[in-house]
Amino acid sequence: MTPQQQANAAVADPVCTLSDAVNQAIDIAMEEDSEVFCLGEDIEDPIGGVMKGTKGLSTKYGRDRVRNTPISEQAIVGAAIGASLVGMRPIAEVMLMDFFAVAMDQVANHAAKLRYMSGGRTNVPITIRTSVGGGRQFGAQHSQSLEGWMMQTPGLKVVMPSTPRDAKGLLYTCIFDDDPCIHMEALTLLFTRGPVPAGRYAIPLGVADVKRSGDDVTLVTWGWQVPEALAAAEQLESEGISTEVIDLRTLVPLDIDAVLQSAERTKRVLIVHAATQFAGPGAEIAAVVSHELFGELEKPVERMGSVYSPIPYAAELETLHYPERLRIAEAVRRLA
Amino acid sequence: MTPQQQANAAVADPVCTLSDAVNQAIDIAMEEDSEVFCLGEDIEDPIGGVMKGTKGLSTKYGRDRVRNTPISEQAIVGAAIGASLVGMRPIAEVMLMDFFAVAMDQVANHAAKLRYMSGGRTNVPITIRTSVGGGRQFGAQHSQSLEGWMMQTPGLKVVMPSTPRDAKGLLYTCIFDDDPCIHMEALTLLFTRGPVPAGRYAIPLGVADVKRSGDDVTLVTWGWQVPEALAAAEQLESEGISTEVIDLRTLVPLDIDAVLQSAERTKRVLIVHAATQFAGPGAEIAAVVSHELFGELEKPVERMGSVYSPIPYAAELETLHYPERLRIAEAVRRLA
Amino acid sequence: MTALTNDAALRIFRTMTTIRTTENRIIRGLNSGELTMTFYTVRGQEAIPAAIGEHLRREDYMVTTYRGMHDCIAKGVPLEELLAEMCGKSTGTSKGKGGPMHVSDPHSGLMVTTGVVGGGLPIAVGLALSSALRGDGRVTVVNFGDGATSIGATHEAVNLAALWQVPVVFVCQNNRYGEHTKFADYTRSASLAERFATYGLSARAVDGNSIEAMSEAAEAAITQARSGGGPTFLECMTYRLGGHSFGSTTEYMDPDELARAEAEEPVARNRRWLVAERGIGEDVLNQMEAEVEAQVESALTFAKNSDPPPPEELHTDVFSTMAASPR
Amino acid sequence: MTALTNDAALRIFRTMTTIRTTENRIIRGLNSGELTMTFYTVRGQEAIPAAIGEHLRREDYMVTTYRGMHDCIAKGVPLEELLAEMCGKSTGTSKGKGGPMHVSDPHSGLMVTTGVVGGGLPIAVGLALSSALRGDGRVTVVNFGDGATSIGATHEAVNLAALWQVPVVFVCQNNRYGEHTKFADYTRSASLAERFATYGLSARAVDGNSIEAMSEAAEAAITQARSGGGPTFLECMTYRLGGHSFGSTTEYMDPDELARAEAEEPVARNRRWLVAERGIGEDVLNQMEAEVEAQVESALTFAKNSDPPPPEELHTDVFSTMAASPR
Ligand SMILES: Cc1ncc(C[n+]2csc(CCOP(=O)(O)OP(=O)(O)O)c2C)c(N)n1
Ligand SMILES: Cc1ncc(C[n+]2csc(CCOP(=O)(O)OP(=O)(O)O)c2C)c(N)n1
Ligand SMILES: [Mg+2]
Ligand SMILES: [Mg+2]
Repeated sequence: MTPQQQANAAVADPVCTLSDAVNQAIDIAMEEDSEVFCLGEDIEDPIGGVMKGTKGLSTKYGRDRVRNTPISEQAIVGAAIGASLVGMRPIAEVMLMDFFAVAMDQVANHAAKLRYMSGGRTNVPITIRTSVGGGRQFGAQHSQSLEGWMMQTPGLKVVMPSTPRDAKGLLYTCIFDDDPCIHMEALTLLFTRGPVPAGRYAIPLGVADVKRSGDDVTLVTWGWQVPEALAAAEQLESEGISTEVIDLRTLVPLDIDAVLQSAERTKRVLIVHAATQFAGPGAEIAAVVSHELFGELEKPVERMGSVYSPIPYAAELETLHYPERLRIAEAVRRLA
Repeated sequence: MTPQQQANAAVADPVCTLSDAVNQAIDIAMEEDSEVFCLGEDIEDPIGGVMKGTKGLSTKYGRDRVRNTPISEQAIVGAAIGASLVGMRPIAEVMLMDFFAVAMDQVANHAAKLRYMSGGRTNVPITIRTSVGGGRQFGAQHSQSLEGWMMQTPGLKVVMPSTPRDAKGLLYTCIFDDDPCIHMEALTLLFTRGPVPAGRYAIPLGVADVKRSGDDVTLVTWGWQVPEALAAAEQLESEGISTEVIDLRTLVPLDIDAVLQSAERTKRVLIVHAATQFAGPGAEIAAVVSHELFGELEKPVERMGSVYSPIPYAAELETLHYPERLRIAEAVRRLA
Repeated sequence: MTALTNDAALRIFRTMTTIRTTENRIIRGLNSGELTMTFYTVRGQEAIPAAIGEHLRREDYMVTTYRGMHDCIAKGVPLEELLAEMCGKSTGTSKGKGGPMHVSDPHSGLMVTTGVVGGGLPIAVGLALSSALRGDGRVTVVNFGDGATSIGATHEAVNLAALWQVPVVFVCQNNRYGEHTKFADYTRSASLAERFATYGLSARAVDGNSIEAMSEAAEAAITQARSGGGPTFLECMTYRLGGHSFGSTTEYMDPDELARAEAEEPVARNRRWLVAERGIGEDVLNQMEAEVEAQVESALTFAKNSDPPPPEELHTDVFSTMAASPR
Repeated sequence: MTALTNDAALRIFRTMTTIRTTENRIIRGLNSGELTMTFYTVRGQEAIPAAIGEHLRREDYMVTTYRGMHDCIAKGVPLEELLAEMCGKSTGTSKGKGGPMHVSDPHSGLMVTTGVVGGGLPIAVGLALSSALRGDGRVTVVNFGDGATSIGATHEAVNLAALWQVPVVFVCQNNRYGEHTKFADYTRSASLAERFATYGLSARAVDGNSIEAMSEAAEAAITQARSGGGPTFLECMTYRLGGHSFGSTTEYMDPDELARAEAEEPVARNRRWLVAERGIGEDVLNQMEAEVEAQVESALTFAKNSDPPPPEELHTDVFSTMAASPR
């Protein structure tokens, strides 16, 4: 769907949470293709996943196709890889993205590389769903946004929706994509509601979405920073600053063209993300924009990622750790 | 030592391999402080480490202080962390950097965070030594340069020497540093020889070294790309292009001031590294240089990292995968 | 092995009472909205660390998990600092920067609390290794759940500890669940003690809800470790008397089994035992309980009245000497 | 269980001969400078995959490691393509992009070769799971070394396979060494079969150098898996008759033990057995050996004469449809 179509559809679409939207995408995919199955910790009913992504699905499709695992992330991801090598379409759940650290060998050394290492004789059509903490006082080991590790690992597709609608369409695409996809679901967004078209639809990977049009400054972001950016833009509008908010939606493939087109117009770019700013995803975007629009920008490209530190627990510090609407607005003002 | 002192010293210094230099640093540290010990796979004599980093040391200091482990990277790094929490100074060896993927939980969720998570009550003065493949036809799982993962993990210091002299001084500093240090030892450099001062000396972390002075282009690099860059610079000199080669030596702390100072002069910057270019370490450097020297550069900052793909085995492809002297020289020519 | 004296049994029971009272008080605060934090119940598991604590020295090391409030209390982390940390206050063990899942207090030997399942075991082996190398006679105890036995780190650590014969005690608090999954639904192993015995270390199952049994097992394991006899794996049989964390459901738990476990819950059960088998007077227990109640209340007041960490704290403790920025 | 026929024994021995001949030819090429590659000896371990291969079907799956040339040959990876891959040629199984450590050939069921110790086991459980879900009756065999039992992934995978009862056979090729470290120097476990039995799956140790014993054990495990009887852990006792990889030393190996193992090396030993116990004529064996010799030479010639991959191949096979660049 184009943004316009989406906007039109939104009026009529039923409203649900991002978690429900995820659930719908899985449900539709499982209904459509008996080779789709889910595995992960506590994903069976009655829990249906600690974030409810698979709620009801083990009851509907049976415990063969929605199966609990031991606490064994290496085995979870590895088993998904194995089944996918012969054409199945496993959806693995890693409860929180921080626990990718336990499974990085399967993710980076196997899932990402097996197509290349086999000269294309095999491929790994898995989807790994994972919750991304942050903003909930979960502390240093349950709040990390690790898309940067994934981006630096050639062979992985990296997806992070910011709305229920995007989540459903992107996850559906991931499930039937022939490459390993990491689907990051932000905890702060999982239970926010939004319009979601009924039935089956797919949103292509690698296509950014302009969540708000504007002329003065281009604000590039994704995931749970999108609502923060939109809130900042809203505030700035009243001050006469027009901000374009681009939601990248997928980090790999990266829709840099969308960013460049907007930046050519506004000549001012701010990149905002929850991942660590230093050596983070924004650095790539800033480097490319600075390179491609050399001599054409009014101001240097600005970045606002999270502070260079582990994530603090106390709410008073955590608020300062991640970008948030007030500081985002200030940064835009400095640019405009 | 300043570069000048180093240059002076070089005349008289005995020559040895980078692996020998590593060995000397460990030997001196163990001699000096009984709380320094080593653990890792096959590090005891008669092997003394598959790259000989600990050769002779189990014989000299006993198998208590230079101890073999099972093939258990999580346990190796974890055990090092534990002993370091109470003030010991463990040197853990992870045979190849690719295997960090197996131990990332201990590295990123524990070593990097325990100081912060404990509000400074504990710290993790470990050194993890690891070999970095590349350029040796070791294939996709034995050739990765993963400093980018480390840089994106707040709390880790990241070191990659390019000469025997630097290796000895930097590793010595790592061992006695109060934070977790990753010491990356490039396979292609391990058995190249260079002058190494006898006895004890330390090179501070976070201080780049100008390996060759020049006026036209600033070439920023580290690790096994340094000799490639120097070879390119040598060739370019004969063509009348003067290249300054900055060896960062440590990625965290990052001596961005050294880069900026040189770039202010040359107004042309090329960053070269063996890690993947996309979202790689060079992106951070490019983003900062573009930001800080906005409007002052003659040309956009250029990056040359490895190709976005797993690492191919065939020599014919591997040569094209990583930057090398000829393509580096071409890139400098385009900039100059 | 020394027989368990009444004094020792009472000390253990007092620790259990402190743990239970603290938990009850926190739950009350969470229910009323007075407090907000992630809280992992330790109800039903009090006897395990209480008995272990009795046989540890202050300088011994302990490692635990998110579900570790009982372990922290038993190891002697000051209640004020513990509660302040759980509330995210600057007076907490980590100045409020760690939170309930990351309590560290080297002063009392509580070295690490980790939120990653299995993450603590390799670290504990390293702590024990330091004691072996230094010959300092300390013992390391590492606590973890039954579910943690499925993860790789656990196996690597146990194998390494057995190989090196370092003074560590692996305390598996088998509360029969990993989050929402029952033991039999994540492994076909009949017994964890049996499984881990095959690594070549002492391993046994013990009634983790009995002061007497736990104390005996803990003393044996700790004494063995301290005297150079090598590590032990203790499978401490217990039961998680509530949902995984505060606010989570229990619908997946067998209600009959839960009711039976509740009827045999360790605080009441061991209180009955102290009275019936050890001849401890009700008055003694009542007075102790009142003292504990007051202590807990005062500690919580301290925590509540403390300030949150100041903004500067965001950037400190990343590295030893540098500012937080890596450049 | 069917008795091992002479025909079957001869087929197994022919596979062993192919493996040995290929290795000898490679070593000759490496020594003379005719070839360059990283090479992990399989000398001494030939009987294990040869016997297993006899009981597998083409459509069954196999996973192996860097030390997996014997497994690849036994599973039926065409020798030409295998050698071409090891030489980095475009005619190789991976067009020369994988190399000796990353041979994949789904046509013959050789699904993954990994260079990460333990990395293959979880993947094998997933392959077996696909068969359980699809009911396709296939069996997955995963090969790994004794040293790999120390790493976390191995334990996670075995536990999961036992829990799910998927049709997988874990083939631990216990050649007594992990790189330069002896079995007893990395674990106190007395027996790996014993250790892994505690996960609730069939587990046994077998003489991996005997065609007869290996064939019996392989058939039992594969039949059990195929008929829904669940996974098996086979500890195949063997001996690595050389250094870890081509060019590495053996100074840390006990020379007497090595000499004894060499005297009982499986190709000569099983050849003697075929002649003495099975009445196979020397002429039959000699002719077979000559045939194999010719085959190997011709496959190597094919590999040597093939072209390296063209530069475009650098960028293909990263993703399904996109160019290599992520943007
Ligand atoms: C590596 C990892 N995977 C998953 C989780 C999420 N998680 C938190 S607690 C828990 C259950 C642990 O069960 P058990 O080890 O029995 O400990 P208990 O909670 O019962 O004390 C899980 C799966 C985690 N913290 N770490
Ligand atoms: C995770 C990991 N750690 C270390 C290595 C380096 N390494 C390669 S082979 C090997 C020894 C493996 O021993 P074993 O499992 O017995 O297999 P074998 O080589 O004897 O067949 C080691 C340590 C590796 N490849 N992967
Ligand atoms: Mg439990
Ligand atoms: Mg071996």
